[in-house]
Amino acid sequence: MKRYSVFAVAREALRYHSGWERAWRSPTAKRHYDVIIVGAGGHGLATAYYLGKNYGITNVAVIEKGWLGGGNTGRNTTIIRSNYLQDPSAAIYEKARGLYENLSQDLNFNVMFSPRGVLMLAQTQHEIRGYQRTAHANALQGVKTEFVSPQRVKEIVPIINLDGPRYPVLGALWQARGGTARHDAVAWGYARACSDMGMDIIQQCEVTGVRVEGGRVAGVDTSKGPIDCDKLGMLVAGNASVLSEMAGFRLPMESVALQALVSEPIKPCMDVVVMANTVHGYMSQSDKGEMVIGGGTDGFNNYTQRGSFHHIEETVRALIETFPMVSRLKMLRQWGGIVDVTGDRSPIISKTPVGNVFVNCGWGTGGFKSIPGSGWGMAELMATGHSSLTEAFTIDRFKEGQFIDESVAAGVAH
Amino acid sequence: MSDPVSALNGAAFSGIATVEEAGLAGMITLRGDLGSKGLGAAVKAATGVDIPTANKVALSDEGGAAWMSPDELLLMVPYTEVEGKLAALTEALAGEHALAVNVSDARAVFRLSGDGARETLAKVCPVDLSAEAFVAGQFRRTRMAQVAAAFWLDEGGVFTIVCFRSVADYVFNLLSNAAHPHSKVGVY
Amino acid sequence: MLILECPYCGVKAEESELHAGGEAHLKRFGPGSSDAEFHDYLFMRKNPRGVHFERWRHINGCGKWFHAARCTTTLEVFGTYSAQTLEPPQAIRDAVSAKRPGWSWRDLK
Amino acid sequence: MSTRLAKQGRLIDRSQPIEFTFNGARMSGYEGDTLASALLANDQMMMGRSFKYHRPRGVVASGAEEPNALVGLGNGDRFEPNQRATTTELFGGLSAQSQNHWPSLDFDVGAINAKLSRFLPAGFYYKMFMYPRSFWKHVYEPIIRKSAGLGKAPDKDLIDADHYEHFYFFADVLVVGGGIAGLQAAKAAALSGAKVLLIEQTANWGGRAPVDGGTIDGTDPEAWIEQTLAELAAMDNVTLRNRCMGAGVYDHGYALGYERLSDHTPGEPGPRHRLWRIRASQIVTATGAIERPLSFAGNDVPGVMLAGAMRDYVVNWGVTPGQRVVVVTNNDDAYRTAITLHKAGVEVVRILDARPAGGGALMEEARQLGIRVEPGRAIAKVTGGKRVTKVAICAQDGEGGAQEDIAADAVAMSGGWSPVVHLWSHCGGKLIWDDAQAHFRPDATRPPLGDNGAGFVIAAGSANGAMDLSGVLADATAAGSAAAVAAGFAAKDATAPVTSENEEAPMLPVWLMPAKADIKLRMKTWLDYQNDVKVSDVQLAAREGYESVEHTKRYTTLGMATDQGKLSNINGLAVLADTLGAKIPQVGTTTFRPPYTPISMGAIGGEARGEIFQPIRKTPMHDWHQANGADWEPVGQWRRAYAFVGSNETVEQAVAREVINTRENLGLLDASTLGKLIVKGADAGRFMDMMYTNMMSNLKIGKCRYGLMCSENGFLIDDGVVARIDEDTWLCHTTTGGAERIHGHMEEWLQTEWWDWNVYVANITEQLAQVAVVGPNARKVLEKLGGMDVSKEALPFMEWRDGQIGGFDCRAYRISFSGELSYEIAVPASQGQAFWTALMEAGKEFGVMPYGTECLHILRAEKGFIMIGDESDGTVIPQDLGLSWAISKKKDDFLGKRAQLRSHMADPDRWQLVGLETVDGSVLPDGAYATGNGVNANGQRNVIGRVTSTYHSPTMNKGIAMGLVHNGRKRMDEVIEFPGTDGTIYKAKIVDQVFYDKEGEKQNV
Repeated sequence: MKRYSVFAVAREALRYHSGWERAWRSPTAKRHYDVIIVGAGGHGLATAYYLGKNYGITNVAVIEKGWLGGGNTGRNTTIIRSNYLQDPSAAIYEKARGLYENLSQDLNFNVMFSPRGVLMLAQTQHEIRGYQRTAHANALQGVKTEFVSPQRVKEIVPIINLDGPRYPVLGALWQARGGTARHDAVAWGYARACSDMGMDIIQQCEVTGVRVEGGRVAGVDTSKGPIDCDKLGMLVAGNASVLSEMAGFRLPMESVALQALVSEPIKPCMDVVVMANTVHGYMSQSDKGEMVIGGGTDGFNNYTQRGSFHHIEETVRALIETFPMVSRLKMLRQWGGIVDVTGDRSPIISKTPVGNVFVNCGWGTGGFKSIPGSGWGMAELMATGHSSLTEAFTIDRFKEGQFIDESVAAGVAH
Repeated sequence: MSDPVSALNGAAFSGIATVEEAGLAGMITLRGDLGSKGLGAAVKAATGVDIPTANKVALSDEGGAAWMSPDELLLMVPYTEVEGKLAALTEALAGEHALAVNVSDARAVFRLSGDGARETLAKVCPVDLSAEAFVAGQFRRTRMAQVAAAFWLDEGGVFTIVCFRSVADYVFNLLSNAAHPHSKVGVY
Repeated sequence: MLILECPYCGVKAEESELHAGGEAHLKRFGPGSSDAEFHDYLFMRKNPRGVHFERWRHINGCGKWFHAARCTTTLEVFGTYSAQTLEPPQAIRDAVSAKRPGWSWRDLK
Repeated sequence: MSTRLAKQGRLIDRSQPIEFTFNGARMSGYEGDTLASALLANDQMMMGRSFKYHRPRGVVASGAEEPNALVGLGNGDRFEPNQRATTTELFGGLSAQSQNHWPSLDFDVGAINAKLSRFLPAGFYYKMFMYPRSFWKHVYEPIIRKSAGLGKAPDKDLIDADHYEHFYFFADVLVVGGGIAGLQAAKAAALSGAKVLLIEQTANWGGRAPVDGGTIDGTDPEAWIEQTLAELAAMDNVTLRNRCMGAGVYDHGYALGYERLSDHTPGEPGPRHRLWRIRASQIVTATGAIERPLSFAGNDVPGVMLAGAMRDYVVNWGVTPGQRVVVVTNNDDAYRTAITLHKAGVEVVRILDARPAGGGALMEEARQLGIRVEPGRAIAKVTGGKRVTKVAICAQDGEGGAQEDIAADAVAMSGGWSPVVHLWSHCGGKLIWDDAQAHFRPDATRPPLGDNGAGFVIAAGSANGAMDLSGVLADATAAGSAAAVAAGFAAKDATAPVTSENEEAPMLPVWLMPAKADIKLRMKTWLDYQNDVKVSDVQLAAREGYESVEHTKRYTTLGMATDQGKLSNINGLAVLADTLGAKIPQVGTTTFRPPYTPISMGAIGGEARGEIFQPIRKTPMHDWHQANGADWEPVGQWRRAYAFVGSNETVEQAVAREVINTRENLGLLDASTLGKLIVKGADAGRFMDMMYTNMMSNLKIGKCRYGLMCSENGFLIDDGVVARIDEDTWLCHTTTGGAERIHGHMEEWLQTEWWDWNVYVANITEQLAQVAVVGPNARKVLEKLGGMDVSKEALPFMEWRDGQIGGFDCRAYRISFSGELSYEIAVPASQGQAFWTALMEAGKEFGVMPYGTECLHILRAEKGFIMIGDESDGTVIPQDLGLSWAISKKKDDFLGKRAQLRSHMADPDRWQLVGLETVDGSVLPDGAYATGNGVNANGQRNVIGRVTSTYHSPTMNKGIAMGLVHNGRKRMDEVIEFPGTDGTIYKAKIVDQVFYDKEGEKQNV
């Protein structure tokens, strides 16, 4: 693989960039792989990458029905944080955040991880207690966060209005090393690295069936023909239910639309990510200058990648209340993604009733920030049969009544 | 007993439409079998009207009844007579499965009148308020911006709006804002 | 922004007047049921690409819960009906069959 | 130079001059000008700088598709960045600033990027800036951010001086676009009697037709437009709205209209924008077409303009962008521009027609006028820095070896026209590729589907690919009638007007000019003007494997600028397809998302700001609290007094005072927010037994019982005191947040599970004002007010009575959440304030003081009572809280019972509620966790418990707390450690959670 660097760019410039090679090959599928990963989104590609990097498993195919990174990886609001309350969540999100710190160097692809800091506003007494609880938990989980005063909030975010008539800002949970990254680049960087390890990324290839023989999967049928495998990993946000039914088991999950929007680009005016959960809105500014804004999910099953406009209205008015100047900006584009939501709104990363099939799904609104940690743990689970990062996220927890509920500390997962 | 006071003491605003708090009104929530003869008679006795059909209000000089749902009516009676009417109702309905409770103080009532009344309401309610679509005698429970509300239109072209007492301030400010003197839409 | 006709009051309500309540026709399992039965009752939800029977409440309206048959990929509404039924009534099933031949739900076709 | 012409300008009123400023310079225009036309009239061709290379940018279009001419508009609390000059109506005093440059438009340091452009190809930032790691956040990113972004951000303290509103409108047929197609479609639909709404984004009706010529029904288009408009205005089933853009189409016939009421008259009273929330049975998109640029080197130099736009400036505003104009085209339409310019006295130095055989009738007309036309020719390169100076001509079918240089100051280009398919596509409408016109147009067989599964959008006119006058009007007529029929109206035979115009020769797709342009030229050939995406960038992306159109878009940022690719998408797709050796339809388009052009956040937020941002619920005593020092706390939508703060004390001091006074004398709490639900019916008892974990059916009339509610999943969701009113009636108190939630919860079970049970529920929360009268003197003050017997005998603990107190009809409950002698008294809400006042008066001699929620919390914590939301958080079951006594063993079912039998919940080895007492009397920090030994498999400290409530107890003058501790009830007196976030380790002893009056004597006197 030709390494990327400022020198490479300069060298290529002299020959009008005629010498760049493909970021990833587009091979035709072999008949058999040790591992097939369904879904070339961030989670699928990261899983493949760590299977190769950590366990030397490189006879891997990553199958994608559309184009790689084209699902929720390419349509989220790129927030990265790990200030979660429950131990299992904090563990996997902090693992992910830590990996993000070095991901550009690791992949030799600039994913623009920007640890600019994430601020979660406390606007009720209940939220204050919730975030103070989270801060205490984080301290013991090795996650660096602190509860900061309204004055500190104003220093960090000059455009904020601390005393809106409805919900004054009473403080905030601050994670200085949280931030954002360039979402497409994460998928592309992993894809390039996987391809470089000899893995096959097969796009425009839809899985039409899963062949299960004697309680084990033998392979998958695809729009490009049958492919066999020893192990199968399913990482297909928005399609997990459909795929699992092909394999003969069901998942405790529903798919709903989540929406986001961006403003027109303006010069830098906000250097951090701010989340206001009481009024349901969050915002950051992309490197291009757009204000990137996200809100809540629809309440009904939906596969259209379109949401209802009243959610956009709720989010925007919340942000105008929190950042009055937003009122003079314009919405450039709105879009939706399909997220899978489980019974406790935490993901499932688990073995399945089908022996050699593994599933990673149900990230709800937390998918992007977890990609490297999710891939790391999923790879460990698939390679060794066990991962401390993922064990709490088993499917069985719902039977036992042992939930991983993040909503308890006012911290809505976004 | 001291004099009862309504939520806003008769506040009023005038723009493209006139918004007035109507003061205390006697109101009874009645749940039961709207098809039963006994209930029909009891309602007639209490309000002087027959049970209205779905999404309609029936009005008389001494009160009226609004169709809230297939098993619920909102009865309107003079404020000072609520307890008496309630007792009579309960008495009359003793035999059947029904529930009647006084909700007079749980509500705030507004009158919305003037040329801009339809447009004012159409700014905050997802309802077709054109003259063809919303006619006198019609009753609608819906969302008014961010709170639940119900309203009907009378022969005089006046809307009567009912909401919860605790949000009377919000609804008054909301309607006053929507009735801004320079905000006529010009379609109704 | 969906519109659904409430079968109780006949109002064509828009989504902001409604509250979505998830899969319809769930059978309650209480004490005496197996862990598996109880788990499926609480958490296992149909999540089809296509015909979905679901619950809605006309919350900013007559307050009644009702059921809807809806397509999750086109958002087409085949019909709405009473919440006091254990399975989709024949009329609704016919409406679905007319638009989505070959659909199935539990043991219904 | 660009100047105002002596004649022409159908939209301007030369008798109404207007003064305005651009970058501080005073300029003048006329009523009817856009900012763009006025700037051109003042020879201000250069209007901005590009995003990446900071190249000089001039206006290229005349409407919504403009990517370059963006300015900051207005001052102070009305400043707004990124306003399109082409859609900004000129008004007196307008002040505009150009964007994305420093220090000035003419001299911009950022322009260095242009010099370096060769080193900054598509996606260069993915390949560098990686070392050293820390430099990204601290060096590279700040530089990139500063140079990126367009307009200046509004001031950090800006509070929008304008207000906004929404408006719901219902129509049978919504027609978007007020050009001749929209007018004709609206007319056709309206004739059937359908209710029609016609909206037009600009201030003027008629669209391009008056500029493009021809005749309709024997008259010129302008006359036909006026007449049709008059006809529509006269129909009372038609609503017309200009300055109202169709912003988006959503599911089930929902559409957004973005009406700009006072952008052209800023400061005028009334709303600035009105967002129309339209629900239509059918939507006709008569949104017109957008001209495509041609891809030749230097096509971004100021002075290079779309041919149609240049024609608009001459005909509509009497402005010519140049004096010596070269016209370059692949179709006949551009000849209209040449002819128009010529007739306006502007020199058209050459028409370069890429088609080997040139054009048709229009070409002949141009030749007749003596304009030199060269078929098969192309532009090799346009030179000029801030203005076109020279055009190098070559053969289209070649590498670009220039054959002639012509001096010129403007270039009019036309690459053909693309239908505006955005609104058709927003909700899933599909497109087909039209080879003849070389554009995507709506595929009528695959429209967006409505709630009934049928299509609800119909495209009309040039938005549907009909490119000539007769075609447009015929298509519009059909579309209007079809929409009416689909909306359920009988079709009236609307007839399309008779038209005449020049026959046009077929256009020739030209995606690169010249066809074999070399890399040096391709690196200067722009596709996306604002984002600086060039032909070479798209080709690089394709070579690197970014083959999907979405990959290419995201890798190069093609089409991601504020114009969302209105000019660049098709040209970019064509280059991508060509590079991949694929056909354009195979490559496909990116997804069209709302809004059509950016709409203000203010309009989206609507009225919901300031006081009416969200409802604030107020109790009947709210104003009194406000007037008496209430320090407010939002609880759900309610406002409750956290404490009543005196003039010379802190909030903390006030809370302590309230606690002591309530314990020693008399305290009043406004408990009106607590939910009150009536449950009545023959089956009410069994229903209550299902809702509550306790047995409620056997509660005696006149008595009260504390009850718990769990979700079906087993978790504690609410608690409160239940009173048995009569044989078949119960009254349930819920938490403040619980009234609506629990009412809904009950209705849900009654309607969807036990619909055969005879139970009615009513929420009477707001009917009553409820006051907690608490403290040793509670009975004294009630007895002083007089009325019902409130003695221990007549009204024992945990019972209720109806009666009168001080003349107020009331219901008195003898319940206590504080451990003191306590009554809760409910009176009609309309009497609440009077009753409260009476209590305050009568209570003076007994040391009465009001108290707030924090005092309430401390009182209950001292007494060891749990608080929903503190001790419970959605993951806690009653058993954890030592409330097993409130879980009936006799009942074979209640909500949550089955769940609590699951292995994890039935496990005795859980965290249990205990009291916590710091060894040094200090206060445990809120939310602190207790640490066990070692770390878990993920390296996290093992924890054995956490604080759920913690306060300084004024009564005991020490810190008290409750917490959940692993096997806590078996570990009494054990001292455990709670690390604070400040590094301190707090040591606390596990004790009984009841700190105050363990025997319960005080509440039972």
